[in-house]
Amino acid sequence: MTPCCSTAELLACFLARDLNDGEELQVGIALPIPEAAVRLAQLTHGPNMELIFLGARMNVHHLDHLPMPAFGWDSRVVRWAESFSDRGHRFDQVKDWHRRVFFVGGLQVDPHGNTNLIGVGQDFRRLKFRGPGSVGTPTLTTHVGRYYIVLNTHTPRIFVPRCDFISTVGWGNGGADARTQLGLPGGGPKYCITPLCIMDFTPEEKRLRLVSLHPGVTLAQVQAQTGFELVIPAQVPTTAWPTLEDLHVLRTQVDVAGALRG
Amino acid sequence: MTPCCSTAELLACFLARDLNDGEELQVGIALPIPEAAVRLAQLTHGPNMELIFLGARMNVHHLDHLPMPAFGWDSRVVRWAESFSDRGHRFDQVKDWHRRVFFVGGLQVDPHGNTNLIGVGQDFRRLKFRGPGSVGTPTLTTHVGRYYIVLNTHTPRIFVPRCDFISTVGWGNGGADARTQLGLPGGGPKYCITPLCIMDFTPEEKRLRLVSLHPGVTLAQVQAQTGFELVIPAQVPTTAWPTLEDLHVLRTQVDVAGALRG
Amino acid sequence: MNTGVRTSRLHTEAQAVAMLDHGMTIAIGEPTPMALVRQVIRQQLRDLTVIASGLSLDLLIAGGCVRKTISYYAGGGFGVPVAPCFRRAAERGEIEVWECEEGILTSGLEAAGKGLPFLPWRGGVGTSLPEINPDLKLIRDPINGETLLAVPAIKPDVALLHASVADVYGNVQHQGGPGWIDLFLQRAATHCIVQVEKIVPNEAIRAAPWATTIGRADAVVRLPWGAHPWYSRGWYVQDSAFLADYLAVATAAAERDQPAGLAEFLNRYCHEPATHADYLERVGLKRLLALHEY
Amino acid sequence: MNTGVRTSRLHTEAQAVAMLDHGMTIAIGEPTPMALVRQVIRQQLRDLTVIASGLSLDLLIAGGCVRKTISYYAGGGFGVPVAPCFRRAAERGEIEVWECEEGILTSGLEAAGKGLPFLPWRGGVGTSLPEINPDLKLIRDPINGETLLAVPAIKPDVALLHASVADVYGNVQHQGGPGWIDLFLQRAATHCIVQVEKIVPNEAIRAAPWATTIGRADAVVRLPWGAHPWYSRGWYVQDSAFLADYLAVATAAAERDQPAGLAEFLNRYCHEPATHADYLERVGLKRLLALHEY
Repeated sequence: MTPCCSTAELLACFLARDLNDGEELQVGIALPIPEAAVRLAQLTHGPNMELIFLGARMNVHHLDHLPMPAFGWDSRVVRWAESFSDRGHRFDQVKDWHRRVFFVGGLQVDPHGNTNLIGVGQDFRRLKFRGPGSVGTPTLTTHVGRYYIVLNTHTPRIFVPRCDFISTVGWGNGGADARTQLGLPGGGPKYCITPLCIMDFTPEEKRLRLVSLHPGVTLAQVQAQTGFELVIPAQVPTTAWPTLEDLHVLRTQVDVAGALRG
Repeated sequence: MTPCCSTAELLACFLARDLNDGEELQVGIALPIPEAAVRLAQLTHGPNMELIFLGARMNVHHLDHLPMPAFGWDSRVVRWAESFSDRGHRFDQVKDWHRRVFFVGGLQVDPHGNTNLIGVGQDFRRLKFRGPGSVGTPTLTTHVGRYYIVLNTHTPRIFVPRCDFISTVGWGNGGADARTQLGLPGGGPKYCITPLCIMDFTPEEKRLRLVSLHPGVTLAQVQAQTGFELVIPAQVPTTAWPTLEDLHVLRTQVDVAGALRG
Repeated sequence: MNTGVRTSRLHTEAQAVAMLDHGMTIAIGEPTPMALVRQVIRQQLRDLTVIASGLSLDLLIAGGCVRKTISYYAGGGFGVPVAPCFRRAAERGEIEVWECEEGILTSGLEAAGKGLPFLPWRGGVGTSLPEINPDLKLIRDPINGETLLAVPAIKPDVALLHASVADVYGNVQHQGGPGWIDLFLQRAATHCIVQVEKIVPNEAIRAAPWATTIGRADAVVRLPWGAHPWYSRGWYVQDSAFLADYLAVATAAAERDQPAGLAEFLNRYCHEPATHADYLERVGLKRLLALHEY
Repeated sequence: MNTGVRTSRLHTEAQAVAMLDHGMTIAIGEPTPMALVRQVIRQQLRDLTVIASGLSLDLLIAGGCVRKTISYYAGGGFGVPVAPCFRRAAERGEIEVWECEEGILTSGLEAAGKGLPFLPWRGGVGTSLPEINPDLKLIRDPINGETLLAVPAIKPDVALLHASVADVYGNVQHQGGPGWIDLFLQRAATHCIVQVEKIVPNEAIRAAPWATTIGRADAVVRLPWGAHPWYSRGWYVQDSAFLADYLAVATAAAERDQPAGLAEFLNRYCHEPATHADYLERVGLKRLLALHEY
């Protein structure tokens, strides 16, 4: 059976269907899957969603095609916005971020969903790999209602028992009260998605747990590519294909150039 | 001898001549003498002065008449400005206020130039006279390079040995290091001007000291109207009349309606 | 493929103020949203904590709505140094006064917006403010050991604001700049209601997104001349004669125990008009047109 | 009666950057004031502490100007996850990295602007940031006892910014909104130098005072296309091919020990052109015109 779409498209459609009308969806740079997902979500079921790119907040639900240059940093994004938060006040209303959704990548992810954008190595002054830095992810993930960990690869170098450095607190040392213990008001990471599978967190321990395998991926493959023991439920379904309708909107109104198909 | 001008005009011209080119001059509401003074100063010797009224910062040196409605609160003031600081950031650059000059009134003034806008009485919950409140004077006088205490009357009820409440710290309990002890970076009050006289502060103790008596006012009169002992220097001159030139500019370009003459 | 309809946030003044309840903390912006203030009085809300100044504060106290004020300035204007009803109520202990000043107030509001329990501030160190307001704590800063005030977060339940224009989705633009405290209030408050002179199309907002001052008001209310008797920048100037009339009756009530004039004023302008349009009819169109700013 | 002449703050790029000195803390805004950055490299300033990101940071490191970075993001763009020269210098310990993130950075800048030794911030609690940056102290707040970071004031000596227009007196207006960090930098810095696409008459500023984003820059420099190869909002888009060229030579130098291309790039675009106009001639007018934003 020929796959009906690419894995990136599959994930974009999965994310889009997990987003709710009325939410604020903030996407940083270099995250094409979430960027497509939020546009798709607004077009299919989000007339009250607000998309936030580079500080520009927009609602372009009424347009047949989103007038944004796709999947990259473009200063023109503010022209299609309704407001531009960057009047020197980007962080002065974080108390309202409980209705905001965010997406993070990472150089490393640990079993409790803590992530690392700082670097790899034991000595901070002589890193083996110097990462780009945390951007605004510590502040955003502290406050947003929920966030998604989105990774472009799934390897044991990324999924490690312990991050060398933590730039984003997921569930800390584990436990449903891990974040309240730290005084972090946001809801924490909900899903971790990779080219192989979708994962969430167990309700009590807040350990990374397999939710579904993408079509063609085996459990053994995921386990071999994960540097710690994943929680595996009794039933592991295959990640559902997108609806033809979602895929149609994705390809004809969001990712017209086919960046996610490549 | 007929006086050449009113006391209010005398004081406006005195203040104007104490202001230096390049300074930022912020005047709050209900202070007509400083309001006239800063306009006069800019016209006579302040091409680089910046006038700040109600958050609007202007330099109208190049205009023959200042296009501001005189001596009151008027929302149109922003229209003649060059910038409007009230974008939600009025206090986010106080570190640069060392080049700013400010003016305060008061219900009470003590021998060290501390002033009170809160109220008169011993019990804060049952004040004999409830004042208007501090506005922004505590913050402004903490940081500005210097300020002037400007009073419309000179009586023992205003000049008291001890303020019932302090809303603005002048020289605290006295001494040249009183402000640095408190960690207040601004330069403190320079002059206190009233309808009777001009006063400053002694360099060591920072006690209120007579500088000059307005024409026709006697030393005994000032002492009788002051509720504590003023420092009286050996020589007390008469406050100098304004120059004819300053008075001409004041009357023909600043206070055309004659508000200060009444 | 457009599914669903974007929700309008346009409400009448009665619908908007119905979000409020007795005992809430209500913040009033500048320029003053007087039509919403009158609606609060009309709905006879009680025991409010109010962040306000000048006429709006005084009128709310006169209307019997206020238990506590977060107070930095209560001048009366026009040669009246202190707002009369505020002064009387404060002197008699009928209202609680949480004494502060502008920098302390904005620090507390910023703390709320930032989800922080406090922010430090220097203005006020050495004054009586921490003595008469024990919520302001003197602290030593953890870096240099300097003495500062710790200002606790100030969290209004609702901010009532006035602006020039908005679209029906809550995108607000202040022409000529927002008032000095409006954006602090909006960021700190749980909810935000904005009255505007004019509702504009969404396209007009998107023509200048960088001019949007509030991106998502919970409710917008179309109330032309809604700031009367105060000004609305770029639209009309203040009605000084009307303000002087209020001050005369308020001073008579507060200082000379002659409450009839003030009661008549409140009836005529707050209680009897069923809507803002009814209020405007009482003021009179010719009077309103004469206030045009140009 | 006009006495004296108001002082112009208009300077050439060389005059403006002459205000800088070795060892200073320099903050670079976004959109990026690349012409001023190139001037810093041309003047061979050394041992700078820089607050910057992306290309401007990488180029300053490549130019040998940097001792320390106050760093929240150093992505390379175009599929290069980390700016190459930053990455190499950091991994080798050739530069000191004061690790932070956007909310911590803005808190430190706000503290400086407010004349405070610190501001508290929550983002970063629970992360490694306070371990790898001991200047960030964990504190218990004096109101509720919550754990927060105390961020010390970050005080740049000079902020270098790019904007659309200014008058000669230092009144700056950003068309299409200022960059996210520019106003934080301006308020925190001791001095502020702004390069602009166009100098406009003072009358044009006074036609819309509420649009003024910086009221008193210490110096303004007229540098059309001054953000090249980055964008200038409303004027031109980024020159992606040029950026890719830089990344190719920087990556070769940093990761494959092939420094010739980068040295040639620095000579061609930073050291050899005596002025910004000379730089623009090297880039070529046709190339610049093709970047027009519309």
